[in-house]
Amino acid sequence: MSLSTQEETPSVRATPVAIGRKPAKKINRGPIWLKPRFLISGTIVALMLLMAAFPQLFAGFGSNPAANCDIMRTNEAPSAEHIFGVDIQGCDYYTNVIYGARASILVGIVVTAISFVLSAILGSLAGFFGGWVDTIISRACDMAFGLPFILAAIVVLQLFSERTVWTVIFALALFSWPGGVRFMRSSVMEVRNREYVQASKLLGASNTRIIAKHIIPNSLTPLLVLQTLGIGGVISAEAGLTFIGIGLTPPSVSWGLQLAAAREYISAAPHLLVFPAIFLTITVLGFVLFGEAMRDEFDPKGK
Amino acid sequence: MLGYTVRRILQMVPVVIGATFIIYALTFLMPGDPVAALTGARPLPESTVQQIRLAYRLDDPFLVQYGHYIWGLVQGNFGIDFFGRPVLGLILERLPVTFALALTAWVLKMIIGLAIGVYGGLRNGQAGDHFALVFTVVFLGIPGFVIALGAQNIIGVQLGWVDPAGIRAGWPLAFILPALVMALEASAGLARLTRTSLVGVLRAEYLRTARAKGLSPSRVIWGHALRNAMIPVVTYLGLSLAGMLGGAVIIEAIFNIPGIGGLMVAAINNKEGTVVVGIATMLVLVYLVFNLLVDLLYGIIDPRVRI
Amino acid sequence: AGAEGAQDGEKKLSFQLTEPTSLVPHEDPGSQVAMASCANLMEVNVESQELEPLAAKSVTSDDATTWKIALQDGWTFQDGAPVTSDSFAKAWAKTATGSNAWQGNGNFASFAGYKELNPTDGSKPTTDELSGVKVIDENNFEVTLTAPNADFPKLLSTSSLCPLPEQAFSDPDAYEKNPVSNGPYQFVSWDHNQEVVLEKWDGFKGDDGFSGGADKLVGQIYTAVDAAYTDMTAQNLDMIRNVPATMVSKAKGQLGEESLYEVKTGSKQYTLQIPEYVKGLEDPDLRRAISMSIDRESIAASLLQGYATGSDSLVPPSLDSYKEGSCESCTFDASGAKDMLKKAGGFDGTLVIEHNSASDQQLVQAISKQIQDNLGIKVALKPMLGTELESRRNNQKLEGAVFGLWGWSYKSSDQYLSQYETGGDGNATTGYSNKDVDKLLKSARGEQDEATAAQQYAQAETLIMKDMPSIPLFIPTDFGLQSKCAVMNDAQGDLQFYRAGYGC
Amino acid sequence: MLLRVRDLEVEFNTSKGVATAVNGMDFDVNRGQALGILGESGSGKSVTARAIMGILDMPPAHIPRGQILLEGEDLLTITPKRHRQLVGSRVSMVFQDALTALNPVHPVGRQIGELYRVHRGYSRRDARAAAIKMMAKVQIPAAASRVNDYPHQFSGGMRQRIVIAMALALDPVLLIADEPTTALDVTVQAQILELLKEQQVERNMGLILITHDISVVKEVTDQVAVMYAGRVIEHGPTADVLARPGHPYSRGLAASIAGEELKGQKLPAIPGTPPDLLHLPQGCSFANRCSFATEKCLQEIPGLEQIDTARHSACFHTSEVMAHANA
Amino acid sequence: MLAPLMELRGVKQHYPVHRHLPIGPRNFVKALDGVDLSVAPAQTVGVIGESGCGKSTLARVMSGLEKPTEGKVLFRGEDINGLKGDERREMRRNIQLIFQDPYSSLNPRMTVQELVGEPFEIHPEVAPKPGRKAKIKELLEMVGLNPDHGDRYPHNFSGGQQQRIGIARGIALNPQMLICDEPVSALDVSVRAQVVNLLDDLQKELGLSYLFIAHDLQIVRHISDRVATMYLGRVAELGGYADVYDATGHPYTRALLSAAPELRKNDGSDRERIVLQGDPPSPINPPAGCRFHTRCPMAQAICTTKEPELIKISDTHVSRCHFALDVSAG
Ligand SMILES: Nc1ncnc2c1ncn2[C@@H]1O[C@H](COP(=O)(O)OP(=O)(O)OP(=O)(O)O)[C@@H](O)[C@H]1O
Ligand SMILES: Nc1ncnc2c1ncn2[C@@H]1O[C@H](COP(=O)(O)OP(=O)(O)OP(=O)(O)O)[C@@H](O)[C@H]1O
Ligand SMILES: [Mg+2]
Ligand SMILES: [Mg+2]
Repeated sequence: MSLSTQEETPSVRATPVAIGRKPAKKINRGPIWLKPRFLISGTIVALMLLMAAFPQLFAGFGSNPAANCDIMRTNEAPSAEHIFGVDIQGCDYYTNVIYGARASILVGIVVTAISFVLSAILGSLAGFFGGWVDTIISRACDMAFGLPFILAAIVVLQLFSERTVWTVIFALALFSWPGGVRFMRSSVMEVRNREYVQASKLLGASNTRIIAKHIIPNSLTPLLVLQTLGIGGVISAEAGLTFIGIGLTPPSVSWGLQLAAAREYISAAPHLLVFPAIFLTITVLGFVLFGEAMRDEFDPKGK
Repeated sequence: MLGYTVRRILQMVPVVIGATFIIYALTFLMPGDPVAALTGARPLPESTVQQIRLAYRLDDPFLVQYGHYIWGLVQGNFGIDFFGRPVLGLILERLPVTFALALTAWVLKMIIGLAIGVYGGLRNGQAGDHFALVFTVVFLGIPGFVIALGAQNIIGVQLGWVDPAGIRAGWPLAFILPALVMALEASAGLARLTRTSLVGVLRAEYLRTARAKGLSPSRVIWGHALRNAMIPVVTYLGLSLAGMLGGAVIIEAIFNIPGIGGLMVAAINNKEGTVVVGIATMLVLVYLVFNLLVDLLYGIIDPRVRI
Repeated sequence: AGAEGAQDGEKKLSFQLTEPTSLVPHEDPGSQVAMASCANLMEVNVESQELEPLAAKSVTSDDATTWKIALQDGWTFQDGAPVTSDSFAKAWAKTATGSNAWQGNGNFASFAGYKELNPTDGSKPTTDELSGVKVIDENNFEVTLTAPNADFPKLLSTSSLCPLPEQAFSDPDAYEKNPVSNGPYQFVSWDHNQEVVLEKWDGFKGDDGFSGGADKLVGQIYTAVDAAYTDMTAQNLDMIRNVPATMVSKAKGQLGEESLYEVKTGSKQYTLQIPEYVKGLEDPDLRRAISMSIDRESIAASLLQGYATGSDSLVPPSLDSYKEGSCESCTFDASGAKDMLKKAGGFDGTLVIEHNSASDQQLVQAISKQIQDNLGIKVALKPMLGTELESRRNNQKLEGAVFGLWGWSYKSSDQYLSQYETGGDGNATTGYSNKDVDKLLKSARGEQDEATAAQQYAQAETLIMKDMPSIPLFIPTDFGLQSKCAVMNDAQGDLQFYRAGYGC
Repeated sequence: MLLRVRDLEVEFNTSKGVATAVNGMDFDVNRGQALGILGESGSGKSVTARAIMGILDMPPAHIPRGQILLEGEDLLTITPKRHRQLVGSRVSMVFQDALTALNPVHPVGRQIGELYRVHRGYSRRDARAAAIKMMAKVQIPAAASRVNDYPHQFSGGMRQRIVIAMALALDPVLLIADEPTTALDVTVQAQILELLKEQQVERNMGLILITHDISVVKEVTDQVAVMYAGRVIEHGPTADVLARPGHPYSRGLAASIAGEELKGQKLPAIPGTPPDLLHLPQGCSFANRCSFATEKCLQEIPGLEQIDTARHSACFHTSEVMAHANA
Repeated sequence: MLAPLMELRGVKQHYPVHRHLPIGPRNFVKALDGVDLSVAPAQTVGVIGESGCGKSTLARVMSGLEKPTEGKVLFRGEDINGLKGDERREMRRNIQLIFQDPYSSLNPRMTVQELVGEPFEIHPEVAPKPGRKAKIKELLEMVGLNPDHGDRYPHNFSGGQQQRIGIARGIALNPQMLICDEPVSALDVSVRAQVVNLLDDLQKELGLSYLFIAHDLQIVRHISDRVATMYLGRVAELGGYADVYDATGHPYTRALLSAAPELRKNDGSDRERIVLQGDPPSPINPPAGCRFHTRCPMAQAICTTKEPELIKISDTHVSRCHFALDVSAG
């Protein structure tokens, strides 16, 4: 065997290697916030959050959605004056739909936050300590898993006659944690056995320090990402519960309530269904996409 | 395997007791008087109320009531409702309907979700993948009842392809539409999971081996990738069937399907503790059994798992 | 189903039904199946719209306390067993026995001997017979009431007072599964949660006015009226009743004008009752102010789509005792209401309105909004489950006004006004007590002359109205929906499916 | 010439930019010859092997230029169908980690037999019989009874034997072994190397043995190519190259073996770390770790030049390096 | 011989095998099954053996991460598992462990500075807050890292550099005993030498003792004063490095050494290759008699029945083989 002749060997490159490359082939993915999916979903989420926090900014008829009503104009179709039409009570529907964002988003975010905190705490305890702590928490998870989410929420909601946003949050949060706990638990168990945790133990670090410095920071991000993905689902669940009449009750304003009320007017006043449905869908979509984008970015397992 | 099964069954006992306890406590705490529901607008005479309260131990302390309930349950007795009908009978009357619905939805979901997931996974990062994502997420985003109402009106009423409500047409005709709605809503998660799993498997070393053996792409995918990609999916699928049993409430209401969900809601509205707890117990049992079956199945499709 | 049925040459009608708890009328008296299958002693003849004897040859009394009942000769149950006095006496005794927990129980409260069957201390009754019912022979028996009640024949038309054949007592379980009665339709099958099938019984001896036109009736079971409506638009259902106003206008567009059946006799009324025991709302002027602040006409025209009228009396206009405008403060007058509020010394608490969360949300919201806007007082809604509302009513735990829809079981002023009689039916809710009213109502009830009775009822109403324990709101127009083949009929305001004619 | 690789370049699109994993790779293998490819982690050894087998994930990988000639056919330009005919039968590969290289859910017999079924159209039964024969050939005890076992039921050494059986099943002319013993214990490592060498001689195959273990190369191969940062920097007869390295990197590698004579002294180490493939330096990629480096090395990339009858080196200072070694 | 710094006496570590039901006999993985070993101050003891023979378990037990099921781990004559309070902290400071995989032994969310500073946060008495920055800097320089890179994260470093970070953490508290569980196995050949040299330097400078576990027999020979061979949870042979490598007294060690081509002289003439057949038996049910007899090329009848004692070959050299002296003699 002989190796190639001089001509065939790679020529000496006088130019820096990087320059000869065709830039077209370069897939520069850039920072995460520049990616289209992230950008779109982020904008939706930000807009909806703003709407939930300061509906006055968007609403057409001042700060009270129940002002400017005329019962005689009930269910009027959209017009220049009322761009989303008029609702059953004769109030401006646009204002109402804008105000509906608050309940939905509040429920979505608070329930997710509660379940996040619960999952983080219970999951860490179960994963870190194992033994009977783990057994108890795992069995509790089984219980909460075994009870169908919607049915359990219905039972809880029926404890309250007047159901405000907080009642709904309570009911949804009560059974929304087991998934997160399991996730956190396995992720903590994984981190717990990593060598850097043992290394820290060897240095004589206390359990508190190990949990706070090593376990939590390394297992929380995946959970956070998972939970972001869940916000959309919670918003949807609230609307569904309200729709079958066991979610929010008036005088709360929410998209679920609006949709529930609109059901009887599907053909007579379709705008009642269409507008909150669009808002709800876009919001859920926004949060789900946002969660997906986050997951793709931060969760190595999802890749 | 036997030891494993026995251990798992033993583990179920506290879960069932705990779950029924929670539900029992919740129904006990619910405001309102169960007897009131029985009587309608005109109140029953005090004496009759008294008789009923006595017959159903409504005045006993909570724990005593619960103890009686569990004791009955151990003997296979789910109790009777306020109209004297055995609760187990009521549940068994409805459970097959919900089961048919959930199973149909589950199968449809499996077809849709797996197809989209596999498609997306194979087109990882390309346009097709994004399309698959958008498709599933849109159905995830639109609340189920909106899809349900739309489908009912368009396919059921305007096109008249299937009955829009009720199950007179029997299985599968009467179940297809509601099941499809449920399936569309639920297929997003499955599609995502399948996609992720498949993408992971496609990167696995043994697929390189398969390709290095000169196998055709289709053989690589069908023969080597999919079975491995299905391993995590099976768990999810199994548990989601149990979940669908309880999650069909809204769909059942819209399509007038006399399933367990409707019974549960009615029972809750009437504060019929025995029925509510009976259903919850049943569903928890179904969930646990499915959970076990899935884990046993897991051991079959993944030879590495020893149980 | 209707259209298809016609092609087979079979006169079949389907109707909306909720899953019955039982097919035995005494256990589930509201069931349309029970009504179709049982021939009561008295029934409303839909042709004459009058209450006439059906299974009874005659029902008479001198003092309105002791009633003599003679049965038709030769009537039998659908299985051929004769209908005898015992068929009634035993059925009634069983229903009146509290420990059986049959829903029809309450209808026997006015019978002598009822107390013995329903001991309040929880002990077992010492007898199983209702002493107020005396069997004289096969075809004659006598009922004694604890107080005179001229409405007794009307009570006889309710399902709880149906007869039961011997089998119902000897083998109750079998009877539950396959009930046999004496009415125009007989039971064929019950596919749980799906449908109940009834068939016309050839042996029924009553007039056409007591029966219907269909050979076969199918009660299709729905959990919600929406689903039933959807099914109707898909031509799978012939009849729906208790149609909400919104659905009426929807149906008008989708199913056509001819699908609507308007019940001529208004038998229901929306009210806002203000229990006497609620603190802060005792002042009749305050109540009047509230009443005046509600623009009934606007709400009726808009929310209720015109399918209701404002109410100005404690009884609906279809009753003889009705006097137009007996409620003076039932007309909308925003400024008058304010003045009235001032007269009452203002109101600085919160007016709580409790209502059933399952229904009428929009209506209550509109009302509360008007009170709030027109009086400038705070109004809070308190929606809750039916069971909870019921127990709050019965246990006098209400915290404010209660919004409700009241209807009669048979056409009588007593059905509306006894709520205001001390210890009367429904009085737990209002807690209203007025000796003069009690006296008037008692005497009216015992009065067999209808005109006199009506007058006394009217007097009582005037007295009650002074204290405004209840704010009359609307008389809704009751609608049924019917397919091309169904020709609906009502009996004094009660829409009963089996009375429908077959029109194809 | 069995295999001739010319000017092969492989790039990866990564989130941070384009990484050049293989950068102008040239080498040849003849029948009956064992070529060792030596180089440190990340130098592009596996990528080269995968490029030959056509099992790179594209994307993110792509091959902007180069030729891979197997018995005269360019594997980069032939039809996929032809490629599949060659790969697995004419040229095959043994992977580093046998546990991950075997499909966990299929019995090993089936995985071996699949080759016969796909390439030779054997019936199920014949394929099984052939698989058992092959398993016996690589010294799996009681092969017939283990043919239905799953990969995880075998020990590491046996798994690697199975992978080898799979690679040898169709009598390839060229076998590429990518670090076949790195995951194994020393005792088992010896068994596997023995087996490979024996089979290579018996079948007169070409063998490419990829490793970063000099002693393995020494043991098994007759030619060696030393890679650094994506290119071959030295090439020649194994004993010769290791005894008298012509490139400072090979020299460093050869010296870093802790020979007995060094006991109590410092081990000769190569200072520094390999370059970032995303930002290869302008000149010689080894220059920043090289004690011979001059200004020229920082500016220009040295080509692979002939330094002896059968030896090539890519260094401007080869003669100095060799002189140093001799001293 | 000096008084040992650390000593293992009859150490056993048995892990229970998971069972589904609490019935029937319990099984144990006998990862360590009676190990005696001592390490003198400033001495390096190398440990070699096949995968699964219990080397890592030994490291964990010795470092105090795990409490042995039986036997004692003595540090300066005291059982480390009996220590409490300050004594325990003191022991913790003095015994450190370096892991095989440099990356996974560093918390990816901490900067190098934080990582190297963590020991001081736990033991502030070693480096009080004021001077800590300088101390960290000094440590980084000592292990050959650029102190200016202190704010970088582990993934910004190469494997060799990561292992240096690990070593910096290990020596931060001035320990007396450093246990290295395959510290160079994951590193490239060219980097291996760097790390080995570093460890060597540190020993000279700080007077550390090492327990050095590795697969690379050459490196073990290079760095060790004494070498132990382990087989199935037991020490098979123990002696000075030259004893073990050149006057091997156990057939297993012989097989190990012969399997490593790098130990042979270039002409390949000095050692005949012994290829061991089969795999090591399960540590749950080790074979009766001599544990190695199932694979031993020299096994005799006695080996299947009688477990050999540690046989003294020379003052510094013992072997657990009935024929140790014969083997050693060649
Ligand atoms: N899929 C990929 N995406 C991006 N870069 C890759 C990919 N596969 C390999 N590389 C890069 O290509 C370079 C060469 O990798 P390769 O696997 O050939 O190294 P190697 O020499 O085999 O190393 P080792 O001895 O560790 O196996 C590495 O720097 C690696 O980061
Ligand atoms: N926590 C544990 N529980 C159960 N068994 C264990 C545990 N840790 C180790 N083992 C078992 O103990 C035996 C020895 O393991 P150990 O990790 O000490 O081996 P090793 O010699 O370090 O191997 P390697 O060279 O592969 O690192 C193995 O069979 C292992 O499976
Ligand atoms: Mg490699
Ligand atoms: Mg180890």
